[in-house]
Order: sequence, then structure tokens, then C-alpha cells
Amino acid sequence: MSLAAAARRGLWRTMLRIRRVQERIESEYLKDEMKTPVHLYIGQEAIATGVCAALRTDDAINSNHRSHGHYLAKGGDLPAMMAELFCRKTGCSKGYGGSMHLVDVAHGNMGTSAIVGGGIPIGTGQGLAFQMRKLDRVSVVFFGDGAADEGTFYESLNFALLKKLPVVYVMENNGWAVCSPTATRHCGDNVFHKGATDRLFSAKIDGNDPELVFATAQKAVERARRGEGPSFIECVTYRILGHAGCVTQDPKGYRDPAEIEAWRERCPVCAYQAKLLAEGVLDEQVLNATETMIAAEIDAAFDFARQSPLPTAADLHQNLFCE
Amino acid sequence: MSLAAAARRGLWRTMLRIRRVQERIESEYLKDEMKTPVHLYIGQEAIATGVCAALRTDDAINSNHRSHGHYLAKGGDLPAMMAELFCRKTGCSKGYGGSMHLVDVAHGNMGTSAIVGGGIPIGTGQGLAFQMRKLDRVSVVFFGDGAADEGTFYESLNFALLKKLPVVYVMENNGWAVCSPTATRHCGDNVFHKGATDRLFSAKIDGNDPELVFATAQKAVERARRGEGPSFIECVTYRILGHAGCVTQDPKGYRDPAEIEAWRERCPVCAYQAKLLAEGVLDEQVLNATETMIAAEIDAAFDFARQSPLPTAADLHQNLFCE
Amino acid sequence: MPWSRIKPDTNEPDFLSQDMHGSATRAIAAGDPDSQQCGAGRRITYAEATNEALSQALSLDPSVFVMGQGVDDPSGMFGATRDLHKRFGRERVFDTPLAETALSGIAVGAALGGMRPVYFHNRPDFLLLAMDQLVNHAAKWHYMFGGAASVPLVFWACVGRGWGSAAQHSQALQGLFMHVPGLKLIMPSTCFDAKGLMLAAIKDNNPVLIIDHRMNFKQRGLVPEEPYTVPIGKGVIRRSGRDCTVVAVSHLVTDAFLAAQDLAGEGIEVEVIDPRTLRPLDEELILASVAKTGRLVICDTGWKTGGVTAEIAAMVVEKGFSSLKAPIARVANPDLPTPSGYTLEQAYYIGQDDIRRAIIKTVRGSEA
Amino acid sequence: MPWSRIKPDTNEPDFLSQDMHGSATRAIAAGDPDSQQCGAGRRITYAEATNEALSQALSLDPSVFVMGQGVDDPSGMFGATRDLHKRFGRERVFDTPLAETALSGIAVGAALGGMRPVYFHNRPDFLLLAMDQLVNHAAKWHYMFGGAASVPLVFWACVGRGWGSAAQHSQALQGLFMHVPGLKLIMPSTCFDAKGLMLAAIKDNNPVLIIDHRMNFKQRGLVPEEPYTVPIGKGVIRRSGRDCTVVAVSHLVTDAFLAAQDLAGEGIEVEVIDPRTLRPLDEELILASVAKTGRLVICDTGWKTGGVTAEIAAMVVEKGFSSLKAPIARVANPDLPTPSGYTLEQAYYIGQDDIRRAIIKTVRGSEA
Ligand SMILES: Cc1ncc(C[n+]2csc(CCOP(=O)(O)OP(=O)(O)O)c2C)c(N)n1
Ligand SMILES: Cc1ncc(C[n+]2csc(CCOP(=O)(O)OP(=O)(O)O)c2C)c(N)n1
Ligand SMILES: [Mg+2]
Ligand SMILES: [Mg+2]
Repeated sequence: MSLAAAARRGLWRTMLRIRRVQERIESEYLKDEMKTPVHLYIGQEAIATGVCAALRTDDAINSNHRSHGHYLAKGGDLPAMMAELFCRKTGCSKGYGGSMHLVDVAHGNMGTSAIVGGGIPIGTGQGLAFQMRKLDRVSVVFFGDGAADEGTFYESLNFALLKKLPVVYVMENNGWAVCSPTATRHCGDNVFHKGATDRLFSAKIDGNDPELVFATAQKAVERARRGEGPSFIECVTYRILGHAGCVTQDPKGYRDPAEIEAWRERCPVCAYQAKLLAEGVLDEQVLNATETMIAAEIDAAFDFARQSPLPTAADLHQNLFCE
Repeated sequence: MSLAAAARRGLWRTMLRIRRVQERIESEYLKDEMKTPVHLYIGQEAIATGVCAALRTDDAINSNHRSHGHYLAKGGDLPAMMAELFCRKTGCSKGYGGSMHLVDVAHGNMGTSAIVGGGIPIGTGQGLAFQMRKLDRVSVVFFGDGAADEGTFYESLNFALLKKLPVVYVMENNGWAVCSPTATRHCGDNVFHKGATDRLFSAKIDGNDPELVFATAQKAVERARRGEGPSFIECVTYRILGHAGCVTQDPKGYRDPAEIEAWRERCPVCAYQAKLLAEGVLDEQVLNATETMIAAEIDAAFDFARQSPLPTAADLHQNLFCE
Repeated sequence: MPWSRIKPDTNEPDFLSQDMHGSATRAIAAGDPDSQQCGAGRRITYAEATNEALSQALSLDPSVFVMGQGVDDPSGMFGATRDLHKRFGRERVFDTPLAETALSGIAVGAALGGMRPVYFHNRPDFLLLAMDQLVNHAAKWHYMFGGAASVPLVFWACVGRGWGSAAQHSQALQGLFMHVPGLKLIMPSTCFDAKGLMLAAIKDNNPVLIIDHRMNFKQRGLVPEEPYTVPIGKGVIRRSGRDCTVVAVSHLVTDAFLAAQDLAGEGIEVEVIDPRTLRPLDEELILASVAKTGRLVICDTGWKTGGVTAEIAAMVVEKGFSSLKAPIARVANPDLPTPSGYTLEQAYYIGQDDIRRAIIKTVRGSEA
Repeated sequence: MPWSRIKPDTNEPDFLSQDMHGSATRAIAAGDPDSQQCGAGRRITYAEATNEALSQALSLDPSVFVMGQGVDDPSGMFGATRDLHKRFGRERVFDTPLAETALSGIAVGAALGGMRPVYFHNRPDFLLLAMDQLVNHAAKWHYMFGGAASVPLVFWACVGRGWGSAAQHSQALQGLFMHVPGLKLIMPSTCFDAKGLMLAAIKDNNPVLIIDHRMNFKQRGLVPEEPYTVPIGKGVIRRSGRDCTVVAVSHLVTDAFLAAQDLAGEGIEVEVIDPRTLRPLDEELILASVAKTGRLVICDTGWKTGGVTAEIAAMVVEKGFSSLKAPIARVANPDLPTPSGYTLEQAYYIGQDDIRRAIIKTVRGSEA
């Protein structure tokens, strides 16, 4: 790996920050102040982090209900996200969207759909716009293994191939869609791994390795910028918590606790941190300082959210149409 | 080819009959008695013929707007079809359906959708019903290259693979969807040829060779009956006439006349007839007798249709719901 | 989720329950030769009543099966499908890929192939992916082939509300489906009807869409143990009154009933009608009531413009104009996507107070 | 197809044309600062007017593009898109795969990415595959993100009718879309409006759905050559009258106008309103007319139950009840899938005679 130490620490810091934000949300969720269904990203941090590290500010991302990691990795404002989760007027979506509908126009995140598969064509269309406008921007679509069941995925990929659109499809295969394992929904690997290798750059990789994700995404992004068309990257990972809400809200009995344990052992944040420590890229001092900074940042974001005003009935009828 | 001479003559006869019916419709279409949009099957006869020869009466077929060939090859009643085209009460759909909505429950044709791709999941569901009812019936879905653009195709095939359904997907790639060539809609071959060979029996074959179609379909049908799951067969063929209506209604300028000519040369009916004549499986006498019989049958069907009563306003409110 | 506590388990209101069961039972006996008179029943939840209906249908008819994303989840879709896969096997109660477009067509095909699918959707929002099969195919199949084939299937979806569900997870889309000929459309409001209408829908030889509401799932009501059907297309009077008719659907029946009880104290006697089925609609029942009261308030959980309240108002002004003494009032959600924040939700959703205000205005001619 | 001869090329009726152009032009000048007063124009077909609008939009704004299955066909979609790809290149006017679900999302994404797509559908029936993107996404996007992003796009579909098009190729689905907050819904009836509303829709920063009708494509009317917009949300009086208001959409405006002319001979003076936009609806114009006439007949090319006629009737009985002297009549297609056979089609479709009968009954209280 030829990544500079600073870049590697950057990857680590982004992952750690996402993790700590998710943990804090989890730990406070039962207080019932964040009245919005949260889908936590714990265990998948390497993917958003690695992919977004390969992007520029004006590249686009499109994501799904499990979007906190994507939003933050792409540069999203933490206080605005927390305010959105607290249903405040200062939220990135002014309290109209909630946890599943984050937006951050300044960083190319034009809004998030909670319809599974719904963002895939939208991200494809953003790629079309970039191509038509002759911009060298790239559009990345994050979606789950569940979304790969949807026909819009096939239709979108066909169109992107046809037009050689600058789109990178990043499938986060975390093994589950709510309580349904991939085995009850897919028959083996997705056909796109083998089916279109002549037309499509595709790869199935360890989604818990941020450097591998970064390197693969970078290759795909460069191809896209050069006008060589779309890519499809399947990142194998795991959803360590339940589908939504906090740990205690995950129903029992649908998955083997040993499976969860095995993946906890493979935690992308801990593993990468241990590796960087072992290789001397990180030391305890940087680590502690970073943890402290992140904790302070999170405290501030939660405070901001809690102290922000709530939207009122008078706001309800705003924003249906754009002038 | 180990096919018996009688079986080969059977294939030829079915193709010829479909051709003559289509020609008669074409030649009378401008009389404006058949007030329904007809999509003629001229050039594609070998596909319906070869596939349906591999089926039993109680196997199901599901087809599309270009369904005359499928309906007839599966055993459909010619007078009932012609009466439907003449919008009569004696039509297979009692005049409610028209050319694009043929039905023939007795032969496993449970109705035809004119929404491109609409029949693909429906045929898949019929396979599911056969499997759940523990019948060894097979469900065949005929669809065009245009329909293969639709996400329902991907979704249906994934489901059929997952459940190992007894479904045979027959894609009739005639190069065009209305005036759009496949090149403006697909990027290269369909991914299912290469993508799922470990799970899916798939083949891309000459759709103008009825014996090859038959043999390939038979293999797929047998697999399905044995519980080994779905197959995908792409038959390469050509739509010799325009998308809809008669020859003079085909707009000029969207396809090269030389392309049409080249495919006329490869006419599946003429080629097969010539072959059987050359191999002595057919002779002029059988040929003439068959032509005469078919012509008489067609005359009778047209007469039946013309003389049948038209539905009246009183019929309009029937059949919305089944009791 | 913790904020589901905002709607705790409750008993159904005491809908002059004689009347309710009386008329439901009478309707069954009259409209449906197969159904039996039912005992008084036990008090169980709406989810349990639905679960019992499915379980009995699966027992009675081997062609019935239940499919849908998550129907075999441990949570059992609020309990409505809980453990059915254990009792009837995963062949007959199965989870699906996330492919609502094709799977709705697969349900149509399975119905054509001799089965009776029940296809559950967690939220009606996802039915928007199934519109082609629902509207272009299922609803038209019988007619389009002159009656040659039929499609006995049940689509069933449960409206989300509250909990910050937001714009894509909280839609009550009955206003769309009410426009579609060839579909039957059911919205139960009581535990008794949840069971009886589910069984009626499964028994019906046509495509039927049931739209449940999460607000109903935790209520308890009297439900007979034996299988029975409630006739599709028959409404019921939940409370009699002479001053104003209120037609309400789903959980708004309870809200309307409570508003009516309250207004009785102020001398306004409200008749509350629960149509139970929106298509076919029990027009006679509504027109007869308006003929008596001369006033009409219509309440729906969906959007106002072009929705359920529009059709019922139009039907009455077309066929019952001479009875009307006052403008028809419509109480429905504002014409906006659902916002996520709870303060906005509170401003968005309608309920007992809105109904009360609309009744007063309709009866007295002013808000006061 | 030969039977398209059943509707030959015709001139638009002489809609008291002063009135019509007058009010249209006035409305433009009032509602839309960018639009200019327009000259009298040339007589061209509806398809040509649409083509001109697209062509001018493509010239004026590089972010506009036109997509759809077959938009580059030699037939040019009845001429409406003819040769645009030759003038503007296949990058900006392009054919699509048959993948309506994703392509509608691709259009949404392109709009978010800075473009202004116009996505044409040969028939509204195919929009049923696009419902998820239209209703769950395009219509909600601006609201759901508190105004942070907008989706300027035009969905445009053309109703089939006759020629045995049958159940899946002839639906006029405005009744569904009228229910959806966040979508603007336009149904032009004249060549002038076809051009001006297409330009207004493209200029609008929100998702707009235009539903055209094939019956309109071959009519000829006066259309100014320069680009102009007709304001979205403003209806127009096509004929003044004191006895009865008729609100009609799309080609039924002509039918209503002809029925009105005819009835003038019998002493009934009918006011014909063309709302042009169904959402937002010009409620004031309709209410003012009903305030004058006291009677209302509503005509729509879609199904009756739960459709456009329902909403307009409900709006009037809610807000204009005191003006009403008679039941509101609704003239719409029967609640059935469209049959294919021509004798059944004839029984199915409504037109001038049905409107005439409804007016007489509304005015005189009986059919005679
Ligand atoms: C079209 C649609 N169907 C169903 C749902 C309900 N739902 C929300 S998230 C989810 C699981 C999605 O799984 P996946 O795409 O793998 O993402 P993950 O939750 O694993 O990150 C489901 C079924 C939905 N939101 N949209
Ligand atoms: C969903 C949908 N989109 C568009 C159409 C219009 N249409 C009818 S047939 C057709 C072409 C279909 O092409 P293909 O599937 O290859 O069949 P072919 O006509 O070549 O036999 C189109 C676009 C339709 N009927 N349904
Ligand atoms: Mg997943
Ligand atoms: Mg084709």
C-alpha cells in the first residue's frame, strides 16, 4: 500500500468519528428525544470512508436509509445532522426529513431516499447530468444487498453502461435486509460480477478494509472521470447492530449470536486502528487526542441540536414547491 | 438431429400455418375490419413453434403483444383468435381484449399482457403455483429484447433461481423495439448469458432454426420438470414487417432495407421447408395438400369471425368482477 | 420503538356494540351464504385477529399462501403474521426479495396458476412499485379476457404513522386505489372486521387490497373464534344520530365516535358511519343517513385533494343533493408530504378535534 | 392506422376566440413577468405547437433535454418530437431503453444534477411503472429536504383512445395524479395552450406532469410563433353563459363547447370552463362561475369514481354550496377497463351527447 501515513490516519479518523457518532446516538436513543427511525452504520464504516476519500467535494453521492456514514464521510456537517435527528429547524433538512432523509448540497449530497433501491436511478441520473454538462464529476451510489434485489438496479446499470456514465455503484453487502439474510433473497452472487466483465469494471472486495475500499474506489472513480463508464463494487461487510434503533431493539432469534460475535472480531475500526498502531502510523497520543476532539465535537453537536428551535405548525405549509 | 420425420413435418406445418395466418391478416388489414393493433410474427415462427413442441397441453405459456404465433403454436383455436381480431363476441376474449390480449385457458395460455415486460413476472408466478401445487407442469415466458430492458426481468429471474421454479424464459431478440434497435437500449449481450451459468441453464441460439429451438427448449423443459430450476434462452431472429399493422404502415428511414432483405433470405419457414424437401421429408404433394388445408382453415376462420355477432352496449358492464 | 408508547394498547370504544355486532352478523348472514352466525367472541388485539384470519385461511384452503418482505420476521409484522411460517411451513409463508414490482406480478401469476396469494407490504408506500401489476394487470385481467380468467389475490398493506416515519413511510394511499376499477378496497376499523374482512378478501375471486393502519393494531375488541366473513361492500352504523352524518375510515372511526360522544353532551347527535369497504362503497347506507341528517362530514387518513373524501362528497352531491342542508365538510390530511419532525407531525395529522370542529361548523354554520 | 381516420384533421372550434386569446394573454401578462404579449399567430396543429415549444426550449436553455422511448422515431410521436434529434443532436433528444421505473429516477437525478429533463411517455399507462419515482421521489423531494433541493422536470404522456387500444393502452390517469401533493398536473385543450403550457412546465422548478390526448394532436389552432408561457394554475372561460357551468378537460372542452352552442338554440346558455391545470386547480374561476349559474356539470376523460370529477364536485360542495341550485352532474368514463372492440368502445367513451344530456338534466331537472 503506497498510501501516505497522513492519508491513512485520515481514513482512520473518519471511521472513528462515524463510529463514535453512531455509538452516541445508540446510547441516547432510548431517551426518546430523537424521534426518527435511525439505521446505524456500525460495522460498515470502512466503506463510506474509503469511497468518499476517493471523491472531490463536487462529486455526488447518493445513499439510503443507512446514511449517517455516507453523509459524514462526504463532508456533511455534524451539528446539522444531529439537529435533523432531533427534529429541529436547524437540521440539514429543517426537520422535514429525519434520519433517513439527510441532505448536504454543498458536498454533492442532493438528498437521500428511504425507498430501497430508490436512490440507484437518481444517482445514475446525476451521472447523466455531469456527462451532459461536460463536467468531470463522478456520481457514487451507495446501496445495500437488499437494494440489489430491485429491478431498478439492473435497469440503472444497463443505462449507465449504454451511456458510459460516470457512476460508481457501491453495494454494501452486510448480509441482511432487516431480518432477511441474503440467502433468502439472492441466488448466489450478483450476476454483475461475472456477467458484464467485458463492459463493467466490477469487484467484490472486503468492505471492512478501508485501504482496499479506497484503492478500488479510486480506480473506479478514475475510470469514470476518463469517460470509461460505470463500475460496480460489492463490499462485503456486516451490520453489527439491529436493522434500526438501538441494540436492545433488535429482535432475537433471526440471526446467530455467533455470527455477530465473529464480525465484531472483524470490526473495521478496531482492526484498522490496531494495524496503524502496530505499524507506527498512529500512537497513543494521537489516538487519545483524536478521541477527545471527536467527543467534544459530538457533545457540541448534541448540544446544538438540543438547543435548536423546533419547527412549528406555521412551517408545515412551506417548501412544497420551489419558486 | 434425431427427430422423426413426422415430428419435423409437424414443426414445418405449425410454422407454415402461423405464417399464412399472419399473411392473411396483413393482406386484409387495410380493409379496416380488424380494428385492433396487430403485431405480426412473420420471421419469428420458428421460436413459438420449436418451444411449444416441447410442451404439454397443461404447461403454461405467457406471451406479449406479438402473441399470435405463441397462441397458435400452443394449440389455440384459430376461429376464436380471428373473431377476437374482428372484435366479436365469439372471440377468445369476447371482444374485450383484441389482438394484444389473447387467452386460451384450455391450453395453458391464461391471458396476454401488452405491457412490455408485464408477462414476465406473471409467467414466473405460474411456475410458482405449479411448484407449490406439486404439479410437474412448466411455465414458459415469451418476451422480446425490449422486455429484457425492464427490471421485472431481472427481478423475476432472481426469484425463479432462488425458488428453483419450473420456468423457461424465452427471449425473442428480433433486433428492434418499435423503431429502436437493441444497440440504443442494451449494452452488448444480456448479462444473464454469462453471469449466472453456474445457476442458470442459458443459451443464445439461432431463433430461425426450429429444430435447434425445439432441442434447446426440450432440455430446458426437462430440467424444469426435474425440479432443477429455470432456464434462459435467447433466440436471435428478426421482425421482418413493421412493429405494428401492415407493411405499408411501417415508417421509412429507421432501418436499412438491406437488413430486411438479408433476413428475408433467412426466412425460417422457407429455409426449413427447403431443407425438408431436400432431405425428402416433405414432398410437393404433402406441401400442396397442407397449403390447401391451411388456406381453407383460414377462410373458415375469417368467415366465422365476420359472421359472428358484435358485442353490444349491454355487454359493457359484464365481467369486471368474477363471482 | 419507544415512541410507539404514544399509542398504548387500548380497548375499542364501546361502539353501541350490540348494534355493531348485530349489523355485522346480520350482514354476514344476509350477504354470504357460507358464513355462520358467530358467538360473542373473546377480546383480542387487531393484530391477533388478523393473525387468526390468516391462520384459519391457511388451514382451510391449501391454495392460500402468505408472502411478503419480512412475514417470517420474529416481530411477525406487528404480530399479524407471527409464527405462521412455523405452523404452515416456509413454502406457504415466505419472505421475499425486495422486488415489489415483479413480486406483485408473481402473485398475479400464482393466482392464475390456481393459488390464492396474500401479499403483505409493510407500508403502502411500497405499493407504488407494484402499480403496474396492480392497476394494469390484476385489476384488468378478468375484464380484459371477457371473464376467461380470474385473479383471486389479496394485496395487504399497513399504513405507518408517527415515529418520524416521514414522507416515504407514512402514506395512506387509498385515494389512489379508490380510482381503479377492478380492485376491491377495504379499510377495516375494528378487530371483528379485521378478521372477517381478511377472510372475505381471501375468499373473493378478485384482487382485493386491504389497507390497515398501525394505529389499529394494538386495539382490543371482541372477535369470535370460528372463521367468519364480513361482506365486502357493506358499511355499518357505529352510532346513530339525527343531526349530522360522519363517514370515517380506519382509525378515524374511533376518533369520530369519540367526538360524537362528546358532542352529545352539547346536544348534537352525530351518526357515525364506517364504510369498511371503499370500493365498492355502500352508497345506500351513506345516502340514507344523509337523507335523515341533512349534513355530512367525511374523514379520511389520506390526503384531501382527489382522495376518498372527494369521491364520497361527489357521490352525495350527485345523488343526495336534495337532502343536503349545509356544505359537506372534508377532514383529511393536508395536501403535503408527511414531515418527519414531531412538531410538524402534530400539525399535520388530523384527529378527534378536527372532526369535532368540522361537525360543529357543519351543524351550526360557524366554528364557535 | 387506417381507423385513425375516424378523427380527421380539424380546426379548433371558434371558442369566442377573442375571449380565449384575450384571457390567455392577459393571464400571462398578469401571472408571469417573463412572458410577452403574443401576436395572433398562425394556424398550426397541436403536435406542431408542441414541437415548437420543445424546439424553442431546447434552443433557449442548454439544460433542457428530451428523452423517451421512441422520441427519435421517424413518426416523431405524432409529430410532437419530430426531427428534434436532428436539430439538437442525440445527446439532447434521445431514445431510452424500456425501463420506465429507473428512467424516471434517472430523470429525477438529472434534474438534481442541474438539467431540465422532459420525459415523454407514449401512453400514461406506462407511467404506472414510474409511480415510485414520481410519487415517492420527485413529488416529495423539495419538501422532504426543507427546500434544499429541487426537481425541475416534466413528465409528459399522451392518452391513447380508440383504435382498439384496449385496457392497457388507453388510460387517462389524471385521476391518480391529481391526488399527489407536490406534482403539478396539466391537461391542455388548445394548440395555444399546448405550446404555452409546455414552455411553462419546462420553466417551472418543480415536477410537472402534462397529460395530452391523441384526439387533440390533429386539431389546428392559432399559435404565436415566439416563445410564450401560459400560467400554470389559471383556467379560462371558453364560452360565457348564465344557466349552467360546465368544467371540461382536454378534448372534452371542444365537446362541451359544441354541446353548449347547440343548447343555445334551445335557450340554455352554458358557460364552459377549461381549467387547463388540474393541480393547482383554478378554484376561484370555477366557484365564481357556479356562483353565477348555480349549476355544474363536470366532464373528464378518465374514470368517474375517485377521479377528477370527484375532486371538483367536492370542492364546490364544500366551498360553493350556497350557490348550488341542482345536483352536480359528473360525465366521465364508466368505471371499467377500456374494452377493445369498437362496439364496446362506442358504448364506453363519453362525448358531446353525454355532456348535452347532463346539462339538460341539470338545468331542467329531467332528461327530457
Ligand atoms: C421499496 C422498499 N421496500 C421495503 C422497504 C423496507 N425496508 C427498509 S430498509 C430495508 C432493508 C434494506 O436492506 P439493504 O438494502 O441490504 O440495506 P441495509 O438495511 O442492510 O443497510 C427494508 C426492507 C423500503 N424502505 N423500501
Ligand atoms: C411498459 C411499456 N412500455 C412501452 C410500451 C410500448 N411498446 C409496445 S411494444 C414495444 C416494443 C417491444 O419490443 P420487444 O419487447 O423487443 O418486442 P417486439 O415488438 O420486438 O416483438 C413498445 C416500446 C409498452 N407496451 N409497455
Ligand atoms: Mg443489507
Ligand atoms: Mg424486439
